[in-house]
Amino acid sequence: MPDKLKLAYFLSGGCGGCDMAIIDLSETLIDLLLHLEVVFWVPTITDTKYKDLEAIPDRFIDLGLYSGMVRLQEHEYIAKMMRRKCKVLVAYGACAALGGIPGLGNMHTREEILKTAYFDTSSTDNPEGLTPQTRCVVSGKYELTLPEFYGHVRTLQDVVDVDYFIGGCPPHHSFVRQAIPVLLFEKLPAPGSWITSGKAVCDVCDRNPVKKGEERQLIREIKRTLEGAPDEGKCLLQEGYLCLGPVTQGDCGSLCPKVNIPCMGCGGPIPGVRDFGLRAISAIAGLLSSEELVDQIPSPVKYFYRYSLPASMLRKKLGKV
Amino acid sequence: MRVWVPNIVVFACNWCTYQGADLAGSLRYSYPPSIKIIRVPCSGRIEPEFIVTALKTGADGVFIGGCHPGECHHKEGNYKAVLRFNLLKRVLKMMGVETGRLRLEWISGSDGKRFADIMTEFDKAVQKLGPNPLRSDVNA
Amino acid sequence: MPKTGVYICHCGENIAGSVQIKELKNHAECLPGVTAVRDHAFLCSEQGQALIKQDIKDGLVDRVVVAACTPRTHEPVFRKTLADGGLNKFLLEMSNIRDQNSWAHWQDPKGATAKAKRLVASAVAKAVLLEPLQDRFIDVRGSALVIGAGISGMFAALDIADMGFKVYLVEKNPSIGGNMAKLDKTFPANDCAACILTPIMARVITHPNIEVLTYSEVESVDGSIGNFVVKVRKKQTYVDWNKCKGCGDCVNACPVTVPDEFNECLSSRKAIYIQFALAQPRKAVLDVASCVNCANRTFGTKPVKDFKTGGPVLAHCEKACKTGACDRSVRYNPEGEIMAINVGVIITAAGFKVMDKTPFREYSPQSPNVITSMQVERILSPTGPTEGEFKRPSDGTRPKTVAFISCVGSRDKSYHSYCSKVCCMYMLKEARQIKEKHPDTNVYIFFVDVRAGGMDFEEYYAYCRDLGIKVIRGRVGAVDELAGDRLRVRAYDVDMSAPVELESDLVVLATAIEPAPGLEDLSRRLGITCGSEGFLKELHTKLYPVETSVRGIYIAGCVQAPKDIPESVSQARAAASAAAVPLTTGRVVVEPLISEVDTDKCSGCGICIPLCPYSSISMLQQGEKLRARIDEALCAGCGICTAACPSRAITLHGFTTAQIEAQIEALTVVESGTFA
Amino acid sequence: MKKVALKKIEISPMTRLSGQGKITVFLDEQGNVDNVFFQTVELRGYERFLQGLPIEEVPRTVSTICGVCRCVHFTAAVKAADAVYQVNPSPTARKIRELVLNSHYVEDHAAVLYALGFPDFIVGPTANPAARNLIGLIQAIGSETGKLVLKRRYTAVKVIEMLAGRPIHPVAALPGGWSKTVSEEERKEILELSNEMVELGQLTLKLFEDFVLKNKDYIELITGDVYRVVVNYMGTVDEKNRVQYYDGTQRIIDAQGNEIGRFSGKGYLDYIAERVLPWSYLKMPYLKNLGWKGVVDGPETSLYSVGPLARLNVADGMDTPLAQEAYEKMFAAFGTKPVHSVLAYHWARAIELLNAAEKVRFLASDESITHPDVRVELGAPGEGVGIIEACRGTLIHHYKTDGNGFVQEANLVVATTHNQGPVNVAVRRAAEHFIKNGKVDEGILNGIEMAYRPYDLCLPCATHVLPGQLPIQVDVYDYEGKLYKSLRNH
Repeated sequence: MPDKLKLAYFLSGGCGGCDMAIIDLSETLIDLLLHLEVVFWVPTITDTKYKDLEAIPDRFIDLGLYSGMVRLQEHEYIAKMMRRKCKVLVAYGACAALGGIPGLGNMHTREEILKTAYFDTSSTDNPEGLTPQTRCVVSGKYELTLPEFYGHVRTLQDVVDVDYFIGGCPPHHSFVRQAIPVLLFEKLPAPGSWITSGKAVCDVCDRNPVKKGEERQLIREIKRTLEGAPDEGKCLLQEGYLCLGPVTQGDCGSLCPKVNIPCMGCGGPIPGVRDFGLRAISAIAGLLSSEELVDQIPSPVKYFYRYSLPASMLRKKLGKV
Repeated sequence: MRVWVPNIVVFACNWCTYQGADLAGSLRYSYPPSIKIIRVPCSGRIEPEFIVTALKTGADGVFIGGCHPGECHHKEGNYKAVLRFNLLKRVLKMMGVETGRLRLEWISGSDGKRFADIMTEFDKAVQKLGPNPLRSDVNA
Repeated sequence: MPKTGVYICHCGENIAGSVQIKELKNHAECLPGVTAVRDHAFLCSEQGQALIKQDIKDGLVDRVVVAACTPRTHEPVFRKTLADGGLNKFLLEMSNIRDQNSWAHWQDPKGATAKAKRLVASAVAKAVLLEPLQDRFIDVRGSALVIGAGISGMFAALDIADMGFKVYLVEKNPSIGGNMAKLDKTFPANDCAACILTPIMARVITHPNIEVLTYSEVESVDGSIGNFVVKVRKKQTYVDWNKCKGCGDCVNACPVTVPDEFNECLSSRKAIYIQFALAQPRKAVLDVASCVNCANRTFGTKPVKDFKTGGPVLAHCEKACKTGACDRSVRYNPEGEIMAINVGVIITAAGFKVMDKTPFREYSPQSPNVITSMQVERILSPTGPTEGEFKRPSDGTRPKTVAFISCVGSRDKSYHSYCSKVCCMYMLKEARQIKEKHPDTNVYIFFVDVRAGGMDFEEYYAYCRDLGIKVIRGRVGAVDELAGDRLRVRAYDVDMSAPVELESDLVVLATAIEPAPGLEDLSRRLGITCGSEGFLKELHTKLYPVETSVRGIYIAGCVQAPKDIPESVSQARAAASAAAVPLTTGRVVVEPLISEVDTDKCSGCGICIPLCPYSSISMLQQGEKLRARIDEALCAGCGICTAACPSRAITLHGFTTAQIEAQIEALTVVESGTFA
Repeated sequence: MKKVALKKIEISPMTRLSGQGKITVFLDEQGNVDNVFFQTVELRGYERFLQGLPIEEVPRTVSTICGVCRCVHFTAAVKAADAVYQVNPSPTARKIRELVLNSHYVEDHAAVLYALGFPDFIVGPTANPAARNLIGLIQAIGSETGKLVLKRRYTAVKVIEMLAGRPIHPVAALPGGWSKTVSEEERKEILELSNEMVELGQLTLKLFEDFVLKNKDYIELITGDVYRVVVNYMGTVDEKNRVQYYDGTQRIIDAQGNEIGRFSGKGYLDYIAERVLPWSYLKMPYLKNLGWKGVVDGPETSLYSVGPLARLNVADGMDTPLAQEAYEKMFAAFGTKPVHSVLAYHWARAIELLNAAEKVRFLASDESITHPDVRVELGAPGEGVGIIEACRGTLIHHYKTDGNGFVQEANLVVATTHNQGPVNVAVRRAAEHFIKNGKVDEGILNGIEMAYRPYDLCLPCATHVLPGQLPIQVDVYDYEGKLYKSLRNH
């Protein structure tokens, strides 16, 4: 191998789970580090300051992993900087690629969220009816500032060109183990691609009826996970549990169905699909055996867009400022 | 000052509604020119993406025309269509889309008059709602 | 970027009368990829088409948009134009600016013109993405399967066989002939059923191109038009038909008697039996369920020695049989044998069954003298239980009074809402036979109303009334048993608007015609749908009355709905000629506007399979994975699967997602045109 | 713009804590610290968008509040879901949940100590920042030891995936139960792995003793006043007042160690209130019955702190032998209880790591955990509170649902929020120590950061925000509010 390849990792609006997925590489992480120079890994691992980052020459970094969605100006700023500094920029994990679960915030206005956080919640003590201010003066002399709280979540692609996408909330470390070498040492797929097998969860799921030589049946009832217990080895979707396996990249190895929980779609859409939720609607609605079932699907937006609302065609709830 | 006229996309099944539209024309039943038809082989071909794309790119209303229940040329296509349409409508409603801009009707090849009437009425309904906010909203 | 030509038709004044052609042309010229824009008074005329051909020949255009009338009438015309011009005919897109524009917006030229621009733009957007497609052909095997050897099946088989194609004729009973073999005479000519049927049966049996498989049933059907693979189960006869000469000695020798279905259980047959006197093929069959295995001769066992004679101890049938056809030492497989046959087309003529009397409590079905019309047929038949003597079952005496009751189980929501169609006529026929033979008999027919539509039928009805057959209009409420095996019929006479009562020696119920038992299973095996009443459904009532939703499978006779013999025969021959088209051409065209799976993209989730209305999708091994595959002969191009595929692995040619979305954008993208 | 007659220093971001915060220091005219504010700069609003979700989907969704605390929001939420449906989990389900949570303690405490905490000691607080991180640490302890540590830590991750479906953001929980049963093979495997976990616990304590306790500078640092914050403490204990994580009652003690409160479930509302501050997105909790006294420590304070040290402070001991030993050793070393030294958090964390490992071994050796009864009949849905001890301290999830079990209201009070007050005090104390006469250079930054790092602030949790990156800046203003010196590094 030539001299060490340069890696940069930035966790912006992310929960840190994607960082932990790399930590979970465990010993292999240390081996990987032998071939890698970690230029920075902030904020979780390295003590890198802004100036170090800016000092880096453009396209100096071979691989940049951006995890977390874009919410603050700072996120956007870093995203753009990473774009400049990195030869290859990857939207790493559901949040960066699709907006992630926090993207569900796009269903609510800024005001709704503030009201809930600082007024409606039961243990809140707010005698003066305050909300945090971007600029305020405490006890007459201490002037303090806070960044603006933004209403909605964007994906990395909304602010910069992204070379590759990796799904998963977070990506399973075994997949990270495959993906990182691909990105570093192997021939890269066309820019804009997802790093994925390109196949759905069903492809790796043992519950898939087709694999047992059975014909898939229509869905005759809608069940919530707390209703009844799924038959061992039977397809959850067919049993009426809203499993998004058919619509979701299966690079996880179908972890959730293995423990009797329907796939929630964190892997992201199969390449070529523009809108995860709409694909799910088209695929699943057609399977329903009667019209009544349509209305029995609980909170469909939060089910079908649990991880991908900001990446959807509509991006956020409409009719709000 | 230009006046706004709605722009309505109609997905018409080749075997019924598309015929119905032809019939309306040949019998000279008039309806507003805001109505613009895209021919599909069956209402079961229509993807939710089509409807959202139309709304996003600027349609003020989207209409789906299929065969009457039990008369689908492809047996069940219209049934699949209504399942998808209803679920999509639930989702779009929650997403803040005015569902008055979306409509599905069964219009047979002999329903020339009915086609014209429904289109005239749908156009009125869409006019009431005004221009589709999605254009600005989403493209912003 | 393809070169698109836009051809605008004035259609005389029909389009030009409201659409500003000039304005439309200018607009079209600015559309992306458009290399030529022309207009013509009548584009479908020779000169009009010549314009298009010329541009193609000159290499000016390789995609064609025709802005004119509806594609539903003129697409074929212009496709041919392209083909003649030397361009793939599927590179055409029509823009319907007449039927759906100028005609509908006649009074609004401005609006019509603005809309025409959008419609043409949309057509161009799609045209750019059109792909050349090829019609595909499937070879059709020169052989046919006919299911059911009743009058319909036999005629269908004969016509196809006469055209020189191999026909497999499958019949579940030991003999061909079907229900018609049970009839005595047939309306309206009252000619004897046997006299016209037997020659037909003989022709079928002896026809070199017909392989008759009686006592057999269709087990499974795979494949599609051109090459259906059919598994037929030949049920076990326990008699070696190669040796059996149909002499009947075994039958006479057999000690076991059971009710004779052919005689509607009015008489009995033996455990080993020949179905009926005129059976073809005339062979014996053992009803093993009723067989008592005389002398412990269970099949596949060696006979014990007689301690006196030292000879083997045999069962009666074996003893009687001179040809050795009955040999109980043979170990027969009770499952019979499965025979696989390959055919290009299938005609289903599985026939019907008449309803049994038992459900009709109000008509005292327990009385032996309350019988069904099919039973009367047998009683009147010279080959029947009474050798044609008109006797009633209970005591064999000749009834003085007979009452017929119509619409038993037909036109009755609690059974069948449909009309069985033939009952009125056969009741008249049976009544007439009785009246003519025994004029002193009082014959009453209780009609809901008389339906005698059809050639010579009304005359037939009038004649019967003149004979003195009494017709009473009104539903029969009840039939009660009286002393001396007599029966009381209680009805309401609509014409006299009064209740009537009648004492009768025999009551005949015109029970409904029903789908043959097992028809539902058969339809599932064939993949065609049953109507709500359980009969097989034709593709289109008027236009395609003998075709079904499965290409290459046709229907004839009462399998589709109750019919009389003339209708059944004509439909059978219609089915035969429809089926003959693919057989004679030897191949069928497959429209390329169908769906196709990209197996590299398919994730094998199987969601498409239950969605396909034509069961055309199956999973196929691809390496170690299963991937979906669409049978192009079965696919009808509805696109339900395409819209559903979560992996976007399915493409519907001619209506691809990209093409439709391009149309949507062309119609909607906000530009000056939108704001008039 | 209103002028402020003070020098103002802003320090951000605070690296090596999972999340984002900002520290603003005000100097008086002598250039000494006048006041310090610890601010949290983003809000995300899970409490709002959880509304409308079926309660059984909440654990799988709310878990993503924090991927470092990969199991805790999940566990608290499912306990709340039990309460919503008025049921107790089946005994087997309870054991599985506890096993998963304790495995999480092992891997998380290890991650925090090795990635966030140890670098300060083992690499050294004054070392080059570039080396003061996990990678530097690995070089310090040697990549072999490093591998061993990571390998053993991973055993815990493996157990989480095995039982809970996903190794991060688990999924297998159901109201009143668990979606999967444990096979005998799995139990045996976990038992195997638990031995490695225990070894990891022992190794970690040893490293801590070798590198920290045997170094008298560090001992001073730990026991000295710089990092001393005197507040009340809260944590979960069992009936014998031993440290618990999954379930028990909340015990509160004052700065002298006297019990001043006990509660469970909805009772939290009687003891805790969250003060909204205009200068931080993070609310500041205090003990209701003592009343709001502002951001001050000392015997009078109504602030309290949670987390490893707090848990050990409120408890009378540990429920496993090896951990109990270490527990006694620690308090002997300080000679007082409660211990108020912030840096002792790391020590407590190491002890808990061992304790959790021992508990995994204990639970895995119980064969009844393979029993098939992992689901129970549910009651009518209503309101429910779930309280657990997250690695970083007490975590409270509170949900109200409609008749179909769809969330109508959600309230989340998390570890870092509880610690918000003490952290402000700790940071102020450190700043006062390091900044004298207007002398401010980058050297002070880590000194100040060391004041909050022990709390292992998890701001993702706290504001239910996603962490973000701000430029580090130390700006000093003159009396006119004009910038006269800038350490802003970009």
